[in-house]
Amino acid sequence: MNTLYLELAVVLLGIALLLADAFLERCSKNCFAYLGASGLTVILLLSFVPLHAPDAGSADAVFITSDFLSTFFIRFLLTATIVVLLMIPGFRPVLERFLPAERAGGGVGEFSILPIFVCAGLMWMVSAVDFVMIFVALELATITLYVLATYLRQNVASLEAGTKFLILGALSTGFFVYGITWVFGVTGTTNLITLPIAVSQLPPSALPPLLFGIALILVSLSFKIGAFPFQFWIPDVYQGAPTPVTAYLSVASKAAGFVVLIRFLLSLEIIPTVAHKLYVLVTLLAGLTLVFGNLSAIPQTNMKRLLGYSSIAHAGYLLIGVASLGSIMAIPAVGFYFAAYLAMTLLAFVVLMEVSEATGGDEISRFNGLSKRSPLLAGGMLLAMASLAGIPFTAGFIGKLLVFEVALNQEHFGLVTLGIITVAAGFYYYFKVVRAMYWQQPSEETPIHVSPTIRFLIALLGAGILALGIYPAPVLAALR
Amino acid sequence: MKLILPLLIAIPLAASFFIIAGANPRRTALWAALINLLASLLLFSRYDLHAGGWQFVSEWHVMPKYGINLILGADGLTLTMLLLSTLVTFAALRVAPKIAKQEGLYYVCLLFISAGVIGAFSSIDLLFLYSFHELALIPTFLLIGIWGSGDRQSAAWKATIYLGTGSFVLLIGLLALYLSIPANLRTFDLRQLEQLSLAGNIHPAAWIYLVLLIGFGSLVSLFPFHSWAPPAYASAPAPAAMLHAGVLKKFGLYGLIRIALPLFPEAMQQLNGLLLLMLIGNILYIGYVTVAQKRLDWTIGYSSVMHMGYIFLGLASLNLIGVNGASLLMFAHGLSVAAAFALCGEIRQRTGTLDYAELGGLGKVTPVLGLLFGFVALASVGLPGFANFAGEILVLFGATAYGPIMMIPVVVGVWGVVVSAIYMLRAYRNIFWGPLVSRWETLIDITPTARWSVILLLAPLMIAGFYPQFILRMAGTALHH
Amino acid sequence: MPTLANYLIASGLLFAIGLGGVLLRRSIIIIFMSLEMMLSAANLSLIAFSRFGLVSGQQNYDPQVLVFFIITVAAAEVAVGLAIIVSLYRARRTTHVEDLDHLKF
Amino acid sequence: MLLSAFWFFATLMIAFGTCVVLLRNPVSCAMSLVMSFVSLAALFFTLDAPFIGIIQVLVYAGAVMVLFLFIIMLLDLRTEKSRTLNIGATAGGVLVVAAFLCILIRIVTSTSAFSLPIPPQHDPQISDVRMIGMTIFHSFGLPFEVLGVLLLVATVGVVVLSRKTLR
Amino acid sequence: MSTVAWITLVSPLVAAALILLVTRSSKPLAAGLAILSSLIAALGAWIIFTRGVDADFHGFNWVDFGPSFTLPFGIALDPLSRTMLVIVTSISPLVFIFSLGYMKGEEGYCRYFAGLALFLFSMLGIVLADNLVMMFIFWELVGVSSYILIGHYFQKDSAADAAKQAFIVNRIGDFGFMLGILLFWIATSTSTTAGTISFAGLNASAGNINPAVLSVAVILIFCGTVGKSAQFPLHVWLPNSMEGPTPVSSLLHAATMVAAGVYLLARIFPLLSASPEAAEIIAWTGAITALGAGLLAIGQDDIKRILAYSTISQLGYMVTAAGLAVSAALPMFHLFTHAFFKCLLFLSAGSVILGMHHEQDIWKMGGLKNKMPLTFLAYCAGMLALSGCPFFSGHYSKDLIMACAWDHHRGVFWVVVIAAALTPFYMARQALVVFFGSPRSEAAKHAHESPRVMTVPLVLLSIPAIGAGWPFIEHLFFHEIGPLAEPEVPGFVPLVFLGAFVAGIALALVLYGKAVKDPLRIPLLENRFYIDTLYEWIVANVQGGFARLLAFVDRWLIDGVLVRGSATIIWTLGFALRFLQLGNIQAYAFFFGAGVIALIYVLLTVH
Repeated sequence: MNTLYLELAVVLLGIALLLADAFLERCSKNCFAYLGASGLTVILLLSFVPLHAPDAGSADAVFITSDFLSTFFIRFLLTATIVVLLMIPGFRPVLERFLPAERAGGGVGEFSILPIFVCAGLMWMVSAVDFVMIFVALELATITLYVLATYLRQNVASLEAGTKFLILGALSTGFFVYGITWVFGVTGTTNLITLPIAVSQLPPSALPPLLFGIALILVSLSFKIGAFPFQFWIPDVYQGAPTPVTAYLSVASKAAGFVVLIRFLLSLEIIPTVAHKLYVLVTLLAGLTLVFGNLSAIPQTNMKRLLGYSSIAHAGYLLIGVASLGSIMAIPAVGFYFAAYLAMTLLAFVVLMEVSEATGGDEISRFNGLSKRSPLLAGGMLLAMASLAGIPFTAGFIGKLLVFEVALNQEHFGLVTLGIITVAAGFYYYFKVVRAMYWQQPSEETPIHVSPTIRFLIALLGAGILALGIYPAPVLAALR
Repeated sequence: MKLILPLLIAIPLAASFFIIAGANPRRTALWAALINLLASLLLFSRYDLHAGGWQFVSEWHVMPKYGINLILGADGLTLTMLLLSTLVTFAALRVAPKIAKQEGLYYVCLLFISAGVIGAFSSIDLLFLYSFHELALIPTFLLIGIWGSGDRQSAAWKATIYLGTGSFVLLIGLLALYLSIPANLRTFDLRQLEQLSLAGNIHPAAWIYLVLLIGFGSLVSLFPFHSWAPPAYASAPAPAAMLHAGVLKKFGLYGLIRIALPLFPEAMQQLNGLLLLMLIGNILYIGYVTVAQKRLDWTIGYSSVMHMGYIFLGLASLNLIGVNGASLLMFAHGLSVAAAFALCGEIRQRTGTLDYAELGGLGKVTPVLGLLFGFVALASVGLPGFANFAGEILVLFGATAYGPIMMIPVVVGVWGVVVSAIYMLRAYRNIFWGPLVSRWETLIDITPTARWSVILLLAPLMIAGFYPQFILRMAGTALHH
Repeated sequence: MPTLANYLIASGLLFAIGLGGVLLRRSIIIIFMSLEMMLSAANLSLIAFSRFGLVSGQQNYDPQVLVFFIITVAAAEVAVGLAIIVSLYRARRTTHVEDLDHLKF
Repeated sequence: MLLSAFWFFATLMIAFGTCVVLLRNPVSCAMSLVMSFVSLAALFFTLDAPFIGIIQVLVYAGAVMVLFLFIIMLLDLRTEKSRTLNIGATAGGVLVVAAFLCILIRIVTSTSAFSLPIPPQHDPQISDVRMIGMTIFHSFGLPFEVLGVLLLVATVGVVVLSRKTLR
Repeated sequence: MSTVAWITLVSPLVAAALILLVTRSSKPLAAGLAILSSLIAALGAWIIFTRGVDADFHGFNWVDFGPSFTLPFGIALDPLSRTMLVIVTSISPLVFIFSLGYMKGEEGYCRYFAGLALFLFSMLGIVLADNLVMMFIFWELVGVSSYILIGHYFQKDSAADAAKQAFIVNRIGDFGFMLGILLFWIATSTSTTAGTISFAGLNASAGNINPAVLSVAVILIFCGTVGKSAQFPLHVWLPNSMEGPTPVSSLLHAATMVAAGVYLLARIFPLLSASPEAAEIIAWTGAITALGAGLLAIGQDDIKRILAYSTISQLGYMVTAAGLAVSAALPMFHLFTHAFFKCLLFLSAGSVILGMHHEQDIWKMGGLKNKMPLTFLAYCAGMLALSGCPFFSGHYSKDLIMACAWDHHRGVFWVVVIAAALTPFYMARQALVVFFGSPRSEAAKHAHESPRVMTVPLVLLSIPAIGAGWPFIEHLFFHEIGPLAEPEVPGFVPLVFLGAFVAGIALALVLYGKAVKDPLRIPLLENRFYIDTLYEWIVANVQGGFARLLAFVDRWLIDGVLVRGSATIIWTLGFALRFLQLGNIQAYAFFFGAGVIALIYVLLTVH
């Protein structure tokens, strides 16, 4: 099946739901989340029929490819979106607290529909091989995310997050466009497939402007994936944005950014002069990101912010994998790490959402004695934290294992050493949450009621973490 | 038969699942431990000594492309350690006191630790050897943090982060080892690794051995990577301390025997000097630090660190005598230190303090406790009749056989025996001898439950002490190179 | 005749000015304007490149289309951005960046 | 002739651009941005890209800037409160901009290929609006569709964000 | 024969185990078992002795790694072990029986008898061991059982400390012993064959060990003797061990524990005689001990401590005898005689103490000869034997040692002679003060003779105490062990010895004949040459200080600086880093721009 049909289906689903939201006044607003989720599930199932790129003759073939990378990440994005959509009904009380609209649940509809469009954008992005396509897809996703991040417009934090996201995002877009311009100007193409050929024919004198362009493109990609020093938006936006949006940001858009980065690096790999410089740069970024993300997570007291820093930290680990693209195992490693990252991060966010709803805050101290109030939530969080910290038999461990294997394989001993320190730091700040949940006494004993959907999500993601940790072979098989 | 090994791991996990599902924690846990004990005894008796080598092997493919598979199997050494694990687990669960808060979680944690060590000892695949050991990390964190005593929080933090980091270093070492194999032969399977190194196909660099040594060393509290152990043991609840000091700690040594000895012969030769320095630190330095301790739990904690020195001495002697002595000593020390912590817990329950200054003369009111503790103390000072003595003397002979370099370590080792006598007898004299302090006049003697679980630990210790061959001929099967 | 270098430097200046605006001005609206300036600067150099990089004198229209897209995207971005700014103003009665420092450290 | 046109409009563009950054009053900022964009459009004309020039004027100088002005009026933003300007921040900003420019100029000047004159252009009689249309609908169909979705979502977003809420 | 030997060895262990496990409640049963086992042992010993076969019964391999390394467990029967066996087993039953009376009504009755049985077992093990490691094992067991027995009254601080001290001091001796074993093992091992630790093998290979190594090894082994036989400088524990019940002291001092050291020397006699340097050192150690202990005995007032020091001094004689390297029989002969009279002395002292209701200060006694005649007579027999009165057993053995000393080593001879003069002096002092004169306390006035169960052993023991030295007995027990011919010495040597005896007695009569309180008080002696004080100081300050220092280092340097320090550094870094996160958009934009510059710069510059 032509891979484009998947994106098309997603968009159509979105539009249909929009219309329904506009015209079906009476139907409950939660149903959009469920409809969207189920629709996406169908599409996810569809994605398992063998996909192929648009046939070479057609104009689309220039923009879109279909390889194991795109296929894997399309499924990845669909899964992430489904989970986030299923989170939304649980988030509804917050929405209604901050959006007192004329009619009940006003805004809930759009809130559960817009992610579908983001998903479409990101899907296009992961299968795009032309900067024009990448640009428009990226903007589709980003602009929608601006809206979602600012969604709670009565809420100061959400507004501030949205504004910061908007301005810094626009800034990086500017650099992105300028970078594309220069690369085009020097090579005469914006296409990742023809790019290496064009570059290989360049005279050496044309190298500096090309590198200038590449640097600017890397800047905006680093912004997307949150690599130091372009990670500054992440903690603030994550803390301010509505929890499902934060979850979505940290998983989906980061993944898309990484895919583009990988495609870009791979396309330039055959030109040794450039490739070498790029890998040095990426190694540098990886080290800085690792250190910043892990170390500055240590003193955090706000759970959402902590997860923000941890997502920076994991970007660092992923960058280690990207820096080792020389090894054939690198892409499977990164891909698997993302699969693991999806499960554990989303699980953490689901639990966080429930807890902050029950206790009315995001601070770690709100988790005190959670094990007594709701063993399920505590267990879920424990599992997520264990996986994030990289304890064996959880997905996170296999992820780290593969990443460090390729790193050693490429002899990035510096990065590995940093890895040891940062992992130690990771134990500290992830176990801070465990301590809160199990050591501390709860402020109130009343048990927390957990809705069936959330129970389902926790079970699903927890099972995912364990399954990936104990029997990772299938996912790895999908990545070759 | 071959199904028993996976069962050994599965039973505790299943039990903890039932406990979470709401079964009576203590009873379920005890039954699981008992079944495990019997099963491991069965295996121990069924092992075919003449055939030797790995037996009861069973495999599941997990990541065949990476050469990572779950392979369970056992040889004599494994079975010895399994016996140790199940014995200590059962005893630990039995001495566990009545838990007020979250009893289920308490037993689940203990069962997880047990399952972890059993898995670690019985898996032939290095990655699973590592992974199973890590199962114990979070339970330890919770056990010390929730039910610990004294300065439990900082102790739990230190132990957890230290062990986590140490084992991560270890993981890096294992990966490096894995990558040092030619790409077409890569595997984590110990059996194949040994064959490869015998065939001379792999020559891992010495630095990998160093990384592994540091990784394993920090799990075994090899000087100077020991500072997590004493506080953790001092503040951990008795069962946790028993499992951790008695069994879990032996994992690092087990790993070194399994990996370093066969795969790094040259490296071990080259870096032996370093190892000797470290273990002298363990014996002499830690020995005297122990002498300065003023509380029983700290004394035992430090002493368990000190005795690791002898086991390392056995490893460093790189010959049959020494390594056999080391494995015997692993078994012996596991039992004796477990018993020590059990009694430590009993005393703490009764008096609420372990400070020498406050205790005294308990021998009058709690004679049986005193008698048992006397046995334990004498065992840990290496008295003939206990396996510890046999192990130590073998280690010393082995070290002597290694050559003149060993002169200093051997002298230190023999002197260490005197030092351990100094602190253990001091502990015994201060707690059980001397005039009875009036506030302890109403103490009740040790309960039959605890008594019999300590005896359960001491009996094999003395059997192996009177007839060490009973362990040696099993453990020896692992060490034919 | 003006050379490509002239155009590039001109656009570069514009881009730099835009960046300067982002870095120096405090009113979010004006920062936003500066961002638009940066985008246009990119457009200029893109067109310049395409005009100067002619292959056998054939005008290549791809860059122009790209510029067209960029402008469209920019417009959309402006629309959303201004909406955000408006709701920010509604809630906070300010459009100054210094006032947005609740989330930090 | 072309050269003088370039210099004239380029100077104009830069000058007004600078005004945007320097002037205090938002309205005048907006106005000078309009001027700067108009001169930019003129530069497009000098590059034989009339269509883009026109779009630039219509969309940017026209619609977008009107939107800006409209918002400025709506929020009736007075001149920026003259706060004590933060020396460090300003210096840093200037420094970054300067560094960026230096690098850029060094690259541009050091590359010989950039100093060539404009190559002649054949058969300009085909109107380039038509050509652009062809290009868009023949080869850039897919991005164009995506753009459509983008606009739709943007609309919805704006509606959602600025929807009236009960107090 | 081997079964007999094994039964002899194991029966006490069985008894101990049974007492410990089964009969903790019933006192008579416990005592009965212990005594029974000791009698069985005695019976076995005499059977073995009378059969007089030399044999080495291999029991089982305690550790077995094939030819490369085995630690066997076996029994060696030879003249030496047979004689020693007889001594040990004939004395212990008497002590056991005596304890029946002495311990009546004491608490820990069963524990006491279990300890005795274990003690006997370990001693028998030492005697019968056929290799060094096995001997070391039982050596340690002797140590621990003495620990249990000395610490019998563990509620008393003094007793507890004494037991601890005894164990640890012995351990210090064993430190050398163990090293000696290892050294012998490695010295005898060649590239082809593994080393040996069996006495037979070692004594055979005495010739082909490098002399230097040999003497070092022998000295190291001798450290064991120094510890067990309480030679200077490790003698301090023996007097303190008097804290244990008196029968224990008698067992300790007569036949068992302290004798073990001398027995060890006799065992390795061929090695010892093969290395003159070692022998020299040993001889001097013994001589000094003999003299010093003799002097100290004068300064003591505690009836048992006096005897303790006399024991030390006599052990000095034996060690000297060994060091003279004439024959293994020489030290054994004195050990033999000494065993009986010293046991007798202690038992009678015990009976005195019981009669005095556990009063041990001799200056509180006096005039007991009428009140406890039997005890008095027994005591006299023992005392005369000890002080070397002609026709008493002690005379013969000592005389022999003197002669050999003159023959081999004049220096040692004179030292020993002085010691020989001291012995009668302090013994007579004790006898006069305790039994003659007038009672010096209420207890002394109402003292009474002890019950049968105690006096009978006294009487029985006094017979060997007197006669054990007579030539035919000597011949019976010692001719097999080694040549014991009186060397040719000038006529005056025996006279010197006799003179020393007379002088001692006379001086004692003069000084203590009518003394009411001690006429000569010598602080140096009363404070035991301040050696104990010195040791206490060392333990408290040197070792303790060292330990405290290391503990401090561990706490603050290793844990504090290295571990916590690095953790703190990381934490602080994190704490500092997060302040980059200013929360201000323009700051972020600035970092962003800076990042852009840096990125471009890196990309353009790296090669």
